[in-house]
Amino acid sequence: MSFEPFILSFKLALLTSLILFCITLPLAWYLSQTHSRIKPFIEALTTLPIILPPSVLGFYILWALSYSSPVGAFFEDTLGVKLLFSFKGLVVASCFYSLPFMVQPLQNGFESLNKNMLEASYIAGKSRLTTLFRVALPNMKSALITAVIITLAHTVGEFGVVLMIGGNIPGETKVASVAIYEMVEIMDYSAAHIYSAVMLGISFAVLLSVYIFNARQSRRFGL
Amino acid sequence: MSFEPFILSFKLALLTSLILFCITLPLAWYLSQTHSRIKPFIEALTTLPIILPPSVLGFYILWALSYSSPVGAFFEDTLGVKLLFSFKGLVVASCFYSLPFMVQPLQNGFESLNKNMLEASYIAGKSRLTTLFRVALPNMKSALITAVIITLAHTVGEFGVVLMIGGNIPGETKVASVAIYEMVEIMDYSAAHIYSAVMLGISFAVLLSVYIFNARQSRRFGL
Amino acid sequence: MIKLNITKKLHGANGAMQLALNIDIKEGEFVALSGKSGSGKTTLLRILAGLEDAQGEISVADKIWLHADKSLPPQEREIGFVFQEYALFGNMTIEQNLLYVTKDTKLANHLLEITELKEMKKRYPHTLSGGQKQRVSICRALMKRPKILLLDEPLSALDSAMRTKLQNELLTLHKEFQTTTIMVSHDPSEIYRLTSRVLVLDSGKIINDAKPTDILLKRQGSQKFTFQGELLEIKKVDVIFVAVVAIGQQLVEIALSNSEATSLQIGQKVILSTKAFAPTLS
Amino acid sequence: MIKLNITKKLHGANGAMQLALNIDIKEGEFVALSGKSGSGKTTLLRILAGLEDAQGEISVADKIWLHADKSLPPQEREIGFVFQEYALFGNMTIEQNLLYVTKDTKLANHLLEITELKEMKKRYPHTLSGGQKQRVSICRALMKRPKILLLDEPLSALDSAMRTKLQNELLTLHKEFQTTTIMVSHDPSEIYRLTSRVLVLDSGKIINDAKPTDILLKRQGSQKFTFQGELLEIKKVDVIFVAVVAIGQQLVEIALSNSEATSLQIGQKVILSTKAFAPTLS
Amino acid sequence: ALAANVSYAMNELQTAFYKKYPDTKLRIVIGGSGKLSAQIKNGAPYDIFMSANMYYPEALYRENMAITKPRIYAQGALAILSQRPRDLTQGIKIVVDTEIRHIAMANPKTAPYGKASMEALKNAKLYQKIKPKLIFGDSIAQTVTYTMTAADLGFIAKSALYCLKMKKFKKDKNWIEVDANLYTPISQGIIITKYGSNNSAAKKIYDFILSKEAKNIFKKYGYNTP
Ligand SMILES: Nc1ncnc2c1ncn2[C@@H]1O[C@H](COP(=O)(O)OP(=O)(O)OP(=O)(O)O)[C@@H](O)[C@H]1O
Ligand SMILES: Nc1ncnc2c1ncn2[C@@H]1O[C@H](COP(=O)(O)OP(=O)(O)OP(=O)(O)O)[C@@H](O)[C@H]1O
Ligand SMILES: [Mg+2]
Ligand SMILES: [Mg+2]
Repeated sequence: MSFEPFILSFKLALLTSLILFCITLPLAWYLSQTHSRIKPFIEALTTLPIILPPSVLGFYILWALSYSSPVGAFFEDTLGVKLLFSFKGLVVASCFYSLPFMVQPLQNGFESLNKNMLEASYIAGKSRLTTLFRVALPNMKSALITAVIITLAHTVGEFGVVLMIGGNIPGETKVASVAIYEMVEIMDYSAAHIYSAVMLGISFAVLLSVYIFNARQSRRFGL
Repeated sequence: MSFEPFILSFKLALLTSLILFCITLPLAWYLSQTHSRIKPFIEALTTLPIILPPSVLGFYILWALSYSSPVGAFFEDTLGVKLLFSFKGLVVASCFYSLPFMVQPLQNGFESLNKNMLEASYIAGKSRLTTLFRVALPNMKSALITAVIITLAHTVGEFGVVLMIGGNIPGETKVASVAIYEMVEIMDYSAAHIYSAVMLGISFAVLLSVYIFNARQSRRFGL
Repeated sequence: MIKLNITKKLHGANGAMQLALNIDIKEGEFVALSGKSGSGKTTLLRILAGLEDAQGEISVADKIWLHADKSLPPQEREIGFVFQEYALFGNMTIEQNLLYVTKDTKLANHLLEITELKEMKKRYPHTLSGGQKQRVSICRALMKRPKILLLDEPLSALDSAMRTKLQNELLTLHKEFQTTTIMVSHDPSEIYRLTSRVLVLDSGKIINDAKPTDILLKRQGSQKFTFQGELLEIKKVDVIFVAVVAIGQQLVEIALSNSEATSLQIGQKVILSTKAFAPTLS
Repeated sequence: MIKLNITKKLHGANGAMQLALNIDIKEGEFVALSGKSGSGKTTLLRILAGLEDAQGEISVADKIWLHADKSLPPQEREIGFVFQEYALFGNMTIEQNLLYVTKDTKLANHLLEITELKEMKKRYPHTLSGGQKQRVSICRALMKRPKILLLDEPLSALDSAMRTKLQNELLTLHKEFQTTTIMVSHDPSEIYRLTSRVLVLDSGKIINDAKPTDILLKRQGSQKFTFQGELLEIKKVDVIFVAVVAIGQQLVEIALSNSEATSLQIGQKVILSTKAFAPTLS
Repeated sequence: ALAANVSYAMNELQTAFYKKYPDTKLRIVIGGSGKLSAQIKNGAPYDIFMSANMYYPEALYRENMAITKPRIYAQGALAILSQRPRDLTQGIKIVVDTEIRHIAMANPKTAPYGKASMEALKNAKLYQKIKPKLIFGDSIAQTVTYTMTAADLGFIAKSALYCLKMKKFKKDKNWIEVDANLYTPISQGIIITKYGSNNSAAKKIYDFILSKEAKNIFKKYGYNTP
């Protein structure tokens, strides 16, 4: 049994969550604070990536990123990054389709914050950025955990898009979900069971520790 | 072009969201109110359904629901319901794999409610149930919307599990996502484009109206 | 009517603190709960309301509310509660907040009238000022015509006119329905005006349980008038010194001799006394 | 120093209400803001702090804080703000709440000492009582040694001992740092003790702008003592009637004649006057 | 239930079948052979299973899920496709061309066409040289997609070239057949499932697919027939 697919999977999930977190943080923050008329449009747009079936979405991403499209050409010629059939491409695609799972809980969390608390931070002379990191985020731990956990889990489990634009290259784009899928396809059920069990085991351990940590934390704050 | 797959898709998504909402409401409520030691275990468990790739999950569900398993036998012999390769089965499976998307935002929403407000309702002589529906839920609209929207969207977009246990039977289990997937598989790209566009169009319209409605609502409450 | 004998561990201002109370309250009594900030007043009310657990026993009339591990749920304790932090239902208008408790439009209108909220009954709590929220919270607690009314600093955010008005209203309601009322308050005149008994808490224990008059009355009728006050200012007016003394919410100016003027310090608590001949009321 | 000329539309108690204020406040002044609940006090403070927008202009010293559409962000207005609803940072201990504002451990310890919170500085806001939260909120606002201090009923949830203590503290700090302070308060003696000017708001307009003495002082120095009070009770003691009158937070008992006893009604506002010979302070 | 690659020919097969049996209605379910066989194992309501290989039907037969021994109804042929016109007359050797950076083929583990492609490369002794260029599609359809978008060259089913979309591609410029000697023929098997055992229509279809008439149609779509 090879651990490579698992490592790839978790690397992908972690990277995706991290990047997505950085990207969506300002977006979710903006959405939670604005009353602009375009807010519903942006909200609807950010939900769209999960409407299409993953493999179909993968199909379109494949098109968009291939050299014949301007996006793909730009990445390859200007930035020198080849996205298709590479780990980098997987990260980009994962970020795209996991977007709603990160944005929505974060926005929710921001919206349920006590507004006076944020204002108190501004009055203390702290910038929006400081307020975001030192006041807003620490006071919405459970929203934060939901956002990250759902994104992580969904990225680990997703395989439609990954399979499509990754090309199933061992060590590069053959993540655990794709590996297990392949085993089921060739009816190598016993291997599939083992891999699934390992996957579930590791994930359960990770999830459990996060949730236990969270429970401790909220007890500390006297919630 | 046939609208049947779309109608099936939205029927499936609506039913799934509705059932899931009813099931997870008490669960999320319990999780948000308890400080029990088993809380992190339940939380971790409810997240697991999205860890496995959908088609693999589908494979296991296929097993579990087939006549050779006790679950499947029970449903068929005792309840007289055949779950595999039928719309009912799709609903059951969808509920299972969309579980985390409903539980987590709901739990979050409950946790960010003002505790005194709930207590005020108890003191007013209202039962937990009344409080849940008349005080808790209406005060966490955005969490509610997130839960329902993400579940709806994810169910509409999902095809791995659906394909596996539904068997792609026209009019019964051939939902839009499966239909589009099939078109891509047989390289009928123009049909795939049209179906995708319709799918995105309808979904965008639905999402947009929900978000606009939500924006109106929060303006009404003076938030 | 209310028999309460409970203990509970709290984090006090100086480390662990034991709330240990043994109180009997008669039916229809209006009890004031006073004491330093953090002494356990809110906690006591919450325990009475069934919102917080505690060791010990509570029985009300002939019903047992708390005994060993059995605790009557808040829903079945016929109480009204005004929270220190209002806790209004954000999804309901002011009117709906009241009607949620009991579908009694007449009573709701009556209460809203008294609290001068009638014109704004269709508004949502988020757009209210602090004092307006507090008034809604009081109205809501009264909607159930509760047997026992628990008030946690119910008038703290109100101006004195509104405060007086609501005090009278509370008194009227109290008399009308024979509600047993427990009110947290820091204002002695409010305590005197409303209540028939004061419990003073300190660090979770009752350090004083008396009639308001015993605690507040400074001088029994006498030929000599004596007031406690605070020296606020000494001004020189022409050649004489004038002291400004605050007595309650009123100020008095008193001519001082030179020596007095130099011996007194601003901020000092002073006793103002005068031989009074035939004080008259009018 | 502060020049403010603003208007803002609000939902008042009786429908739409226009907040329209034109105020000049001198540097180092201690201004009291008073007025009925819902008259716009909190809104005024929030506009000053830059938390709410308004039409008009605000300039402070020689800096423009608000002009047309340009508004200086709250971060750059050197203010301290005590919120009516505390608004503490839930993720930080009491101490961290203070140090978040300025990393000045000495000042933090000093403030926590004064407010009797020092022993509990490692605790989180969720476990605090109402009054404790309010004190933390005051400390936090003072941590920046702000040029302008905005206090929204900062002492409403405190017992009178703590209240007096903090009043003195606020006064000391005010004098020490020459802070310009605006405080919402409903308590006349507090207003008199602390402030040099009172603004009374009603329905968004200033209806009174005067010295506290002008508003509060009932009688200028006189040979005749006069107090306003409230008649609480008429008791029969042996053969004479005794009236209990509340003056401020003190009670006085006065012997009444039979005819007086029948003509007076309980709850009535009364004037108590007496010829005083040589009142003395001690 | 039938494998995706047969779907192109299926339209015409269907028309021909309806001509013969106007009263029998066909319901067609398309999917990956692996998935379909897993479903059949668990009682899917498919009467007939037309797989893309012999492996799945044989496995089903072994497990008594099929009532007929798997029979070959067509043999797929392998083709090389390039989106841009190239000189393809050199045959499979084109894969070593330095201009070619990515070569798409179906996953040799899961797809029969992938297995054949791999065999062909190995037999031509080219595999080691071009190993890093390979990208693997999940199915033949995905491989075609890769070929059309991101890869320079792809090993696909010849039958895929007969669908409408692909008519624009020219033999020798865009595609060529891979020398049939380089790989074992891709035999596609058909069975009647246990579910279809009592369905008389199933037998009709089964016979029709194996008939001479159907064979001609398969030939037209680039298959070989036994
Ligand atoms: N967000 C809001 N939107 C509209 N109107 C509001 C909003 N907040 C407050 N108001 C209204 O503006 C008026 C002034 O409110 P403000 O909070 O300034 O009163 P206040 O003087 O501080 O009263 P209190 O002493 O009760 O705290 C009130 O009538 C209130 O209902
Ligand atoms: N959830 C809690 N967990 C532990 N200790 C608490 C909790 N809530 C309050 N306390 C502590 O218990 C003590 C009593 O609190 P309580 O709220 O009853 O005070 P209080 O008398 O109402 O004070 P105030 O007049 O300031 O409202 C305080 O020292 C407080 O810090
Ligand atoms: Mg309290
Ligand atoms: Mg206010």
